[in-house]
Amino acid sequence: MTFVLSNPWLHGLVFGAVLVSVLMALVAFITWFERKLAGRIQSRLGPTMVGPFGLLQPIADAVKAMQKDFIVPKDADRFLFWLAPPLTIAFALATAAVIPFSKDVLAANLDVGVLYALAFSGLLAFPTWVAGWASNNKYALLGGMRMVAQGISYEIPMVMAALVPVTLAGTLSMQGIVEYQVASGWIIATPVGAAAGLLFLTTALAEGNRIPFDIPEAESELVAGPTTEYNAIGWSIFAASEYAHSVITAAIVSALFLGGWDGWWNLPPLLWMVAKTGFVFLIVTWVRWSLLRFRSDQLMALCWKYLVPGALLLVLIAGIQVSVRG
Amino acid sequence: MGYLLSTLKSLYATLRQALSKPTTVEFPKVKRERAPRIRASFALTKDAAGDENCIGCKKCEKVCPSEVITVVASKKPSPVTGKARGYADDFTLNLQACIICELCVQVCPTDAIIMVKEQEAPGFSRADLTLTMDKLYKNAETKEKWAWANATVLGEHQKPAEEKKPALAPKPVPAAAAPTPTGAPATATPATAPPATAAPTAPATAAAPATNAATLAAARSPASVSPPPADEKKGGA
Amino acid sequence: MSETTTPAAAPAAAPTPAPDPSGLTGAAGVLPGKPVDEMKAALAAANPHAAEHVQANTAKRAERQAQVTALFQERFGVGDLEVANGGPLIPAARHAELARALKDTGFTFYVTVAASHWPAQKTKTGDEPESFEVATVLRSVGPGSLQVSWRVKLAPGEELDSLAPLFAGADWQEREQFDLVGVRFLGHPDLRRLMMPDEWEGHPLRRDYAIDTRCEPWR
Amino acid sequence: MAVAVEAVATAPVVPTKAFVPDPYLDLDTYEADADLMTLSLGPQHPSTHGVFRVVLYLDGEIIVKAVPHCGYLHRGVEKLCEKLAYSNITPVLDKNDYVAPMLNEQAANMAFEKLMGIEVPLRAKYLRTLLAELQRIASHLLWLGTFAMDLGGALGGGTSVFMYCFRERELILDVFEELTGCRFHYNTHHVGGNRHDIPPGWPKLVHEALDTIESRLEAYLVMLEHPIFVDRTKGVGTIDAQLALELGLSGPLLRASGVDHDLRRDAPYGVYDLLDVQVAVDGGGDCLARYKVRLAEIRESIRLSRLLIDNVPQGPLSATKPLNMVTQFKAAAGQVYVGIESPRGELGTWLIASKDKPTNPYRFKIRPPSLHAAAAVPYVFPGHTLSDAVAILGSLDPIMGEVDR
Repeated sequence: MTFVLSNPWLHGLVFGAVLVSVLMALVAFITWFERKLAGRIQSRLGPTMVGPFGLLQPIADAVKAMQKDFIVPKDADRFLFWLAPPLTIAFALATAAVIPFSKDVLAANLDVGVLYALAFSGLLAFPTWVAGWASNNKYALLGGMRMVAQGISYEIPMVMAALVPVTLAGTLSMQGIVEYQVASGWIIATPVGAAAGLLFLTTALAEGNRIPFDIPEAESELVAGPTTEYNAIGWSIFAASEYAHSVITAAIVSALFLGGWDGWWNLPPLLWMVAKTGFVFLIVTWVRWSLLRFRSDQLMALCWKYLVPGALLLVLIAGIQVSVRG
Repeated sequence: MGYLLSTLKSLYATLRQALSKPTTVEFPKVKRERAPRIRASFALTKDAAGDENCIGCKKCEKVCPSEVITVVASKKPSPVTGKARGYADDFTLNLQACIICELCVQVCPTDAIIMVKEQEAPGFSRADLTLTMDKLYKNAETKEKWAWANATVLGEHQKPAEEKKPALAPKPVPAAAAPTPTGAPATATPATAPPATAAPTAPATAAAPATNAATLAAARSPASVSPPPADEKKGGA
Repeated sequence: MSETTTPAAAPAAAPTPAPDPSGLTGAAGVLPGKPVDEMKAALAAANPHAAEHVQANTAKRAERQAQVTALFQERFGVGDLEVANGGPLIPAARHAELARALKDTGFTFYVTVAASHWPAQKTKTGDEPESFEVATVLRSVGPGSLQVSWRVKLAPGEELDSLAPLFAGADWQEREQFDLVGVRFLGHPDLRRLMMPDEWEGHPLRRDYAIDTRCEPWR
Repeated sequence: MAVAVEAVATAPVVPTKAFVPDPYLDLDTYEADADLMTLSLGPQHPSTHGVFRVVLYLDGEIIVKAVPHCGYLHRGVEKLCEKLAYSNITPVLDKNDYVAPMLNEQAANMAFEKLMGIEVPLRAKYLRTLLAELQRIASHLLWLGTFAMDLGGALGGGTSVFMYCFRERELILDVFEELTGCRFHYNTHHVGGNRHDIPPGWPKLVHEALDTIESRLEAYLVMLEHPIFVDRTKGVGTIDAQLALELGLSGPLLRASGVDHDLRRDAPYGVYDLLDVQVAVDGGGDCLARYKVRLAEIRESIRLSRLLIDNVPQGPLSATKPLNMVTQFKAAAGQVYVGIESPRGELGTWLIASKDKPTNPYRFKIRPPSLHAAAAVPYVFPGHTLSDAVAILGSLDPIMGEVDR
């Protein structure tokens, strides 16, 4: 066991395998949870047939998706068309490497953890655009273009919002930020931290193109955006990566702003981290089922006119606060 | 700022809906309560003496907008009264094209074809959805499956003003003699529990078609405000 | 929801149906309702302005009606408006002129155009040639809204000038009539078939179309 | 709030947008920045509410020209009605405007009665008016749900509003089921009156349904009064009064463009002359105005229905004997037009009867209000983006069953 922990390659491999399997199981559970929650919000029951309370519904969906035929449109770019889904799920899961689950339980204790996480979540726009381009469908192309525009333009306020906890904690490593919050209170408690947290959450919604920012795959306009031509396993990988991305962003938000695994009543730290991530994910889903959708030009206007200046202001305040504190 | 405030209001609205009881039920396990007047499927009735009501006049075949009813009729001595009268040898109703418009029920002179309240009649093959004569008669076995309407009741609802006779005292139906198939429209009891089969005792709704005509006429006359208690005549059983 | 009536208690005794709280006993029963004058009084109490609207309507409509009859009388020499027959017969040449005149007197709302095909037939007054009849309806907007309609008789193949330049709404209606009955409209911006695919031949709503279908069209 | 007609109608038509939509634009004369992309919205598209295809010519994401194609749902109803007897036409017409079937039946039967000179008894007229108002509530609720879903997406807030609207509409369908036995295609009107009389417990049921709808409507409308909704609908798809009148738009579309015209008040039929119908008019002419007008109409219909259900008069329900022969109703030669106010506008019937075949109509032309809503697409789409196009089409609310007949 110690040999495995010590050798970096083996450590990464084992921890990565454990992390991915846990995350994929979590994604399966989350699809059930979201459909039940959406049902309750819309005064209906949600899945009840398959298994007790419909718990086996995700497995049923997965089996249904697997046994279907993966159809590639006639003159689509076959290699890129096939490459897009694995790329999306890879980038979505990669960001999980740096999430500090508890004192020493994390895949990679990089001291540039925040930068690594934001880089990978920023990369998500690329495979979606590839999917849109490769499936030789006008709606998919439009969806892909919108995804690139939105992904890149919301990357900037997201990075700046993440800069606030980094400046307050003084370190780029996720574990470091959490230890700072253990020492001197959660960042969400400070006013600038709360504003940055809210801003980070909104931009994270846009990054994972969740409602109200789901312009790329706007069902009522672009049929299904870049994923129009995908069916069976292709589409379910896209859906899984979207859920995985929003869970991991919830984990990053709880790590950066809500104090990670810090908690009282000496409960195990891992439990605290999972509870906070679940709470943030609940809010994301709740927002998803109660808001309408922006138009793409309004989306850009909101980003450049309000979010970017706001983020700059917050970083300025955080900087002043740190320098005053000395 | 306006975005944030009304987002919170929307979130509150969905929270309130989430906490209230869902309105959907698990359909196959829990059936939804349907209206008494639901029009689902069809049945052919027999009169008090067990003789078929249908005289093969093909009025329903002519009136059907989507031409789903086909009737083959012939004149035969009646097994019950011995007199020769019209009978339908073959009566098929193709449920696949039927638009449930209730016109056939309305034009039937002898209240032969009626609708039944059976919730849904799923068919797994085309043959299931073509109601043949024996299926139609089997549908009429259990009384509480009968829908509310037959030609008399529908006629009562649409009776124009001038013909509105005051509520006749209902003619006592001699238990033995079978009412003539044509049956006086206003008061004859077109269908009561068939004596032959050990039909379950006629629950109140089963007697409904018999007493409806009378209560309807009574209710219609402006004098009486509340419908009179069910009149003393009960269908012979 | 309503619940059905409770089953009869004892079959032997005359089963008096238990009073169904929802009042939907067997659902064949009928709501007696109120006497008519009581109903009118209740509605009048709840709707004070109803009578005003009716007067305003009749006054405005009478005024419009006078304008229309005057218009038809002077410029088109048409005595009665033959309302029962769908409006007076107007020569095809003056169709657009009448529409323009009516639009100026306030009939700004384009309602519909209905073309019908009258095959040649021998009537008592000698045999009538085959003809097409195009009826047009306009309506005035606001209180006292009045509809006015007129008909034009066309020989087969004769063209009627289109109202699309006058009313943008006429565009699709006339395309539909061309598609289904085959009446061509002169000056229509793009007269194509509206319902049928473009390469469809024949006009479905003509009396001599699809006579040999399975079910003989006239039962 | 009613804007006098003369004031608005004579207002000069100033092209509000720099981009004046020309429906018959010749594409090769249009100098586009990049080459135009033709995108076909429909016929199989989540937000065309039925089978309707609009070929969009996009310059970037701005629509330059929109060419609608309809006819995918053409079933030849008018040819079929020429074969059917007068009593058989009603069940076929339920399927025309399948969101408000009561109104289709009423329009056709009023035309038959006018042609045959039958005077419908007061109770039947009363019941028809009441059923029309209840059906208007159900139809507008369905529109509200699909409009929210067009703006909110199938997996988001829009669907929540859609589910709530359908839950409320269910109540009205149950009320109709209590009366006629069918939830959707009722065949309850016939020449000379109605076929199903009111069961005794019905008023209580109607009151329950109306109270629940009114209380719940306030609960989730807060989700629609959201700045995102206002941004998506304000100033989008503006139709001014002049263009609306020319296009023959009617009903909520005309009233949203500022023209104060409602057949229920201006040319009353049925029992509307006893009622004081508050006509909601909003001068905006954009999607938001259409939303407000339809919402006001829901509230007005709830008020009218409550008033009507309490005072149902006595008397017979039909002026003609109950149907016993298919050739029972015969019409003398003549032509007649009757228009009524359906939730989408003026729904009319032009009926021609001939002497040689009195039991069938000679020509049966239906004037669908949705045809004019669909015909307005080339005048309204240009200058907007694709997501606006979806919002505008949702607010125009064409029902393809009615457009294509």
